[in-house]
Amino acid sequence: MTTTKANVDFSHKVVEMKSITKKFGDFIANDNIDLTVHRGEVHALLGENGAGKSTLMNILYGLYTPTDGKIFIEGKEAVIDNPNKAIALGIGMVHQHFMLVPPFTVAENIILGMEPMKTFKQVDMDKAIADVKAISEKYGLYVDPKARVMDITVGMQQRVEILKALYRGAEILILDEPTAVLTPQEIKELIEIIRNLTKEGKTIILITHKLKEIKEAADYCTIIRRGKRIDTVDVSQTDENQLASMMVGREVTFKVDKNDAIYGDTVLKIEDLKAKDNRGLFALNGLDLEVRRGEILGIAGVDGNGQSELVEVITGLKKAESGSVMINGKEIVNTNPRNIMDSGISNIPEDRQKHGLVLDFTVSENMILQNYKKERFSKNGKLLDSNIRQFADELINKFDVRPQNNALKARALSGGNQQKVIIAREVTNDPDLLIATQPTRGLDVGAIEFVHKSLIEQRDKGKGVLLVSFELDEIMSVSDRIAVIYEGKIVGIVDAKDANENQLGLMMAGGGK
Amino acid sequence: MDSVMTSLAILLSTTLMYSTPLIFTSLGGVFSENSGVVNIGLEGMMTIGAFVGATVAVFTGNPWMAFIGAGVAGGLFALLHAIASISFNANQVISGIAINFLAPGIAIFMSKMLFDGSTMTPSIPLDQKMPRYLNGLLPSGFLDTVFNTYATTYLAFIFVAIAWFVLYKTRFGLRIRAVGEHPRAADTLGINVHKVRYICVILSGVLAGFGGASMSLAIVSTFRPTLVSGQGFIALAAMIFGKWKPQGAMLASLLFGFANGLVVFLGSPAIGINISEHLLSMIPYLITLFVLIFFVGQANGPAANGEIYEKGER
Amino acid sequence: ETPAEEPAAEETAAESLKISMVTDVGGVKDQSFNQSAWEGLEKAKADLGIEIGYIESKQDADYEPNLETLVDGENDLIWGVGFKMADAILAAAGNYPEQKYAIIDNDYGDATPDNVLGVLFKEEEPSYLVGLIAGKMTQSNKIGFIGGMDVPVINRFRFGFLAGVKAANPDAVVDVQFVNAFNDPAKGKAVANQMYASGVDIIFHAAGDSGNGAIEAAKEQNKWVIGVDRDQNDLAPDNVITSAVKRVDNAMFNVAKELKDGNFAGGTTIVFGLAEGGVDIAPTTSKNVPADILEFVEAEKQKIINKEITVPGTEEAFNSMN
Amino acid sequence: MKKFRINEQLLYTLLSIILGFLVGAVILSIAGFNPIEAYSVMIQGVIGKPRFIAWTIVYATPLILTGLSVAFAFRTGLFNIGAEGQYIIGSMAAVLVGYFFDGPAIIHIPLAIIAGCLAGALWAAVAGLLKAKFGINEVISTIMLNWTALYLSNFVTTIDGFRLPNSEASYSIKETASIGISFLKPLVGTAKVNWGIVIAIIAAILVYYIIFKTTLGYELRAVGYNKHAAEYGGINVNKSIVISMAIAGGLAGLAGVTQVLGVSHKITILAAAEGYGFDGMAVSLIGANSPFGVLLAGLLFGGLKYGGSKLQTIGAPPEVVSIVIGSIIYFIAASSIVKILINKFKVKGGRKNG
Ligand SMILES: Nc1ncnc2c1ncn2[C@@H]1O[C@H](COP(=O)(O)OP(=O)(O)OP(=O)(O)O)[C@@H](O)[C@H]1O
Ligand SMILES: Nc1ncnc2c1ncn2[C@@H]1O[C@H](COP(=O)(O)OP(=O)(O)OP(=O)(O)O)[C@@H](O)[C@H]1O
Ligand SMILES: [Mg+2]
Ligand SMILES: [Mg+2]
Repeated sequence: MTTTKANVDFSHKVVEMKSITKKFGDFIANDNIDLTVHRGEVHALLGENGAGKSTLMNILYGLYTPTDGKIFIEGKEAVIDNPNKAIALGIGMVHQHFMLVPPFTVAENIILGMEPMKTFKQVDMDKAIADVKAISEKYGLYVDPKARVMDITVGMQQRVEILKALYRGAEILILDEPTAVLTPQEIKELIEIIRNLTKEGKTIILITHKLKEIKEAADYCTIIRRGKRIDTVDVSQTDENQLASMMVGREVTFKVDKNDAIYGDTVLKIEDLKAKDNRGLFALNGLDLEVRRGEILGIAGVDGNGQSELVEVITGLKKAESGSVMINGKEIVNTNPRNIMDSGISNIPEDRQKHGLVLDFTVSENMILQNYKKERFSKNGKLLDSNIRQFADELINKFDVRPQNNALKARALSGGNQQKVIIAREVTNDPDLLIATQPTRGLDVGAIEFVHKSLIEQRDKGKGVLLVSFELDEIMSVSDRIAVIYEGKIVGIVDAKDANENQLGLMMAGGGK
Repeated sequence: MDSVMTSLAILLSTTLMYSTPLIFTSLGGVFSENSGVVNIGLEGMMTIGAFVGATVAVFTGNPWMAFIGAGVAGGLFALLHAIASISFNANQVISGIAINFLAPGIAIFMSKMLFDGSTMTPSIPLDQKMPRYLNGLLPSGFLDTVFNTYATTYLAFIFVAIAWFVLYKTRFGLRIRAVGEHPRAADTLGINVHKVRYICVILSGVLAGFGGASMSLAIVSTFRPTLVSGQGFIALAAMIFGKWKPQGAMLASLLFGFANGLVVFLGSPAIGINISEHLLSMIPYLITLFVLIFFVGQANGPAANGEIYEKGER
Repeated sequence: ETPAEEPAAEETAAESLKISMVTDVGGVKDQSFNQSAWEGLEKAKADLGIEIGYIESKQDADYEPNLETLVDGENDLIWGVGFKMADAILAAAGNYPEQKYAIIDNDYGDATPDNVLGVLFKEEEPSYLVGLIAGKMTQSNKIGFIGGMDVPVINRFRFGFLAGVKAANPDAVVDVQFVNAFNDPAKGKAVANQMYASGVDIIFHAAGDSGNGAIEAAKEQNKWVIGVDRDQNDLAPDNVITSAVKRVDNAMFNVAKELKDGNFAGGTTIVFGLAEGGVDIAPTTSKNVPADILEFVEAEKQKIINKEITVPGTEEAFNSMN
Repeated sequence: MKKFRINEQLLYTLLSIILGFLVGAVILSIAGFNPIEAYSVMIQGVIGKPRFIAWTIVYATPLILTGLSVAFAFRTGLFNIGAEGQYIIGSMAAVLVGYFFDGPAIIHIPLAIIAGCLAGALWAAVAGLLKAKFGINEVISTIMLNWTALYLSNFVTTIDGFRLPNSEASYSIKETASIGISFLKPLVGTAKVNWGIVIAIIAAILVYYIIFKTTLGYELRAVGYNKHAAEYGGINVNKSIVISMAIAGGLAGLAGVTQVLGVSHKITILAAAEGYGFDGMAVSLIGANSPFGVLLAGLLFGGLKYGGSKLQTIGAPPEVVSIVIGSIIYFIAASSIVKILINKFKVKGGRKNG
């Protein structure tokens, strides 16, 4: 699987970043970092959440100006103080958070800033579309130039991002966590694309938290911890454990430790559930599912097969067309979120900033989001401030939320700590059923370990856990049973111990059992 | 039949009269908000435009110079709004409200200084008002009643076409919309977000200034403190109503103008509806609400509308 | 210009009188009512050497504090310009029994305090005269009346006018429409346009600033219009054929003069009609109105002055006239 | 930590106020007036006598309440441009009850207050409902409702039996509905002091309490900040929007109530909005949307309005007041301008702390 460094031209240093330091106020995000990348190389950047990877790349792309240090491109010193300069130097970047204008078409997004023109400064859309078609064929990145970005899948959007860079003639391509939101299939395709690009002589800098991908795609890997460069290693000479311990500074276990499940009563029972998606098409087509106490049921599937709708219907955010959802034998379908929560369901939502938190609330206010009416937190409509703060402090301690300050706005926390707040709250609700959707997206290995432990803890307490994830590895290592969802139906359920990747992959693609 | 045509003609001409300032000003709103800057200050910018327009006309006797002066004045106050909300990260709503206190205050203050304590500018003679290019060219009757109107009305419609062209056909328009939807994306592609926003906000002030001048130089011939009274807010509403699009803003302005025409029409003794004129006066506002409920519904503006954009922040 | 609270003013107060006024929400130079009042005071300053001052109101709630500010400014007489100030003046008069007040357009009747002078105008009389002119000059026999709001003062203009038209030309019809605002010239213009389009050839407006829109319409369409309150011919010299003038300035000047002579008629209400020179038609009327009509109007005016004709000022009076 | 932030905010506000007055001074000097003289006339005119202070409070009362209305809506993520209309409707309802109802003051006053407050609340709830049900932006709907309220009030004023014959006004409320305070007369003379200010202070405390100390306030704020998360948390978003608008409207209605029961005692036919709602926006912004900030800002604004009219005694245009207020808001909006100025000052003073 490991790449062979076949395309690397060691005589040709494309990017040299020397002693880069970047301070945000008093905070040092990058501390004296060196980075050298050769032509045709895939160079991975690895580090915990907040280690400073994106910052370093934003500097290379001219979005941030370094506090100190020098950059050489093709051996020449370059002052890159805005993206235009980066683009002119052949640098392209695919950002961690997509930089696409949703209502614009694919072609419009790609040409934006470098538009082909007609008279009267008109945009020549015909030429734009032709140009896009041409480069998309050249690199095998097929897209529909006329489709609106908001209507296409995340994987497609990823391609649009890459095409954007290529359209600008990028020779050096920075990919910041490109796989965080992709399905396994899409990830495979992306790695293929990366290989093709290096064959064309392009240079890739790849940021990812997934060690497996580094092993598969990268030639070299630079590890950053707390803003400092720890080391640069030849990927073929290291294994995942070494990478991980360099990154966090301690040993990390990948194996999820858990005992066998002790199955209890059925806690969630779904029968013949039908629901429409936002476009009015049926996303759930008569889905049946059962979750028992004491198990983690993983839902495996490619994004867009009804996972979001399933969770939304269970939690009451979406109305079902028909069917039944029972919790502990009680029908809850099409009631309201409050009633459903009170019936014993907790939910770790997919989009933590949109659904999970009120970013402008303090940590303690967020900790009581569904429970503010409980006796402990309010009396006759009056909030009991000191109880609330005390509760928040308990959770902050127990779940190791950092910094330990209940009065801080949730906005001020890092992504990983935001996720901890949500988990702390949902788990402490002591639900009969805990739903977790993509609970580790974008988190580093340390944080992932924590999340997985929390889920298993719930299971061991005799709760049912419903885990929805697009990452097959996660599903396979954490779940007890795995249900595969395809086109709004469960197409098969297997015991995790008997599951293998190929079989699941086949089922996820609609193939037989 | 004849009286029906007359009524219709009058209704149309009143519609055009009322719509003109709204079209200009709501177009201003379209530019500003498509670039992501909320402009509650349109009312103030209109007021200063109306005042400067009338004043320049009094001193120069040249309506076009007056009109341009009004645009410049509106643009200057928009520049204030831009400086605060783009360069200094001000809350755009607050900055706009500040403009709504400043601009009318300065207009009236200056009027008193220039015109011997009067809050009203002297009346401009007919031949120094905005020209009516079709005056005398049309046979009297329907055509004359409807189309023998001020150049500003025609200009307003021309501006709608230009605005549509700029926003949806040109490079600049693409960039405006990109900046309003996702400024950071635009920034990463080397588009100068602040520059685009400055241009759009200033443009919005210029257009609002034109809107004000189209009142003080065409509909009437003086500035007075109550001249604008709320039109800027109506234009803001028209822009939202028109879903942030030039053609939508125009249609909403026309609807509003038409509803106002209807009030005049229904109030005429010839119609003989015996309803309190106070109730009649509610019509435009109620019609707007009903149209919103039954035909328009939810309207979402540009995604980044109202958000501060700081380079190098996330 | 007129320091109200300076001690210097106090010293000279013995010899020189001081009169100030509170405007209604229009502002002092509104090219209308308030301005006319102020011109009266300016004349008093020029001719009688009286100190003058004013304070503008921005909203109804300002009247009382503004009147009080003038009390603090040691005025010999304080004017309230406009009937909207009636309650405020009454209250102030009770609070400051030593202070003299006067009010334009209000009559407290028997309840008039001794320190208050009411001033009323017979708006219906000049309206009658301009109605005569309109009745004589119309060619289409369709005449328009545009009122600001359906309120008593405006109805005095309206029914006086209707009576005049009827007297001069029983065949003429008068379209009446209200703008429903005194400060909406755009609507005034729209209403006027509509009237002209429907065949009306002369419009009389009693609509304050909204009426300026009617004058604008007349200018554009080259039709006739009749002004109100002051001689509005300057706004459209070829189109404003006459105006129903309310000489607020004369009234204020007269009262100032009386005050100076020690004849302040507190506790009463003075009514200014044609006979008293408090109302009239505009001097510029002769520019656009033929001499024979002017003669006729002059004759009628004398009849009113001689009380041979009583002009109706309300709907009831108008209806009972037949 | 938190305390420091509040102080910082206060510092910026105070500096903005000073800068606003400086701008006014520049304008006055350009126009040929001595700004020191002008401002001393204003200040004298506001605090020179107990009666002046009383008038300032009378002016401030409705502004505090409309300010609270706007601030409350802001806090819950809504922009209430409609305080103007809610004020009008509140006034109208209070006068209707004040005139038509017969009974002892102890019943009459509360009844009139509740009527006005409720009417304002219902009027605003319409905008809330339109937003919740049809997604109609409250900015548009409240603008439309403002004008509708104005004409509705005018219409009601002209109804036979309510309109004072031969006038543009309604009948006055009965004495039993008046909230005037007479026992202060020896101190404040003729100023129309009334219990409105007490109502405003109670309202400010209540608003503070509701927003920060109750589950209702928690819900409303959650919806204001992030309606999606609120919905996830089981909060009924649509209901919250309606309640929020209704409370804001009730406060603006209350502003109308205090004005008619305490000062004007009647409603009149209005040619245009009188600006209580729009001034309320300014008050809310100067007061940083905090209930107690609004209280102080209302007093400042009331003082500026009342003192500003006295500028005319030296012939200076009172529009300076609008310019001063506009500048203050401008500097508050662009507080980073003020921050830069502070830092310059600090560097000069050699007290720079990193
Ligand atoms: N604009 C900014 N202002 C202040 N601090 C910032 C800014 N951008 C980043 N930081 C801080 O710098 C540190 C590094 O952030 P960066 O985004 O580079 O992390 P990262 O390594 O990309 O993390 P992740 O894996 O979560 O994407 C973090 O602590 C972050 O909070
Ligand atoms: N075009 C505009 N001009 C001025 N202010 C606006 C405009 N649009 C919105 N606002 C203000 O911004 C706030 C947010 O607007 P909006 O009501 O569209 O948000 P939302 O309800 O969160 O969005 P949506 O329901 O569309 O998802 C409003 O409450 C209002 O204060
Ligand atoms: Mg991150
Ligand atoms: Mg990152």
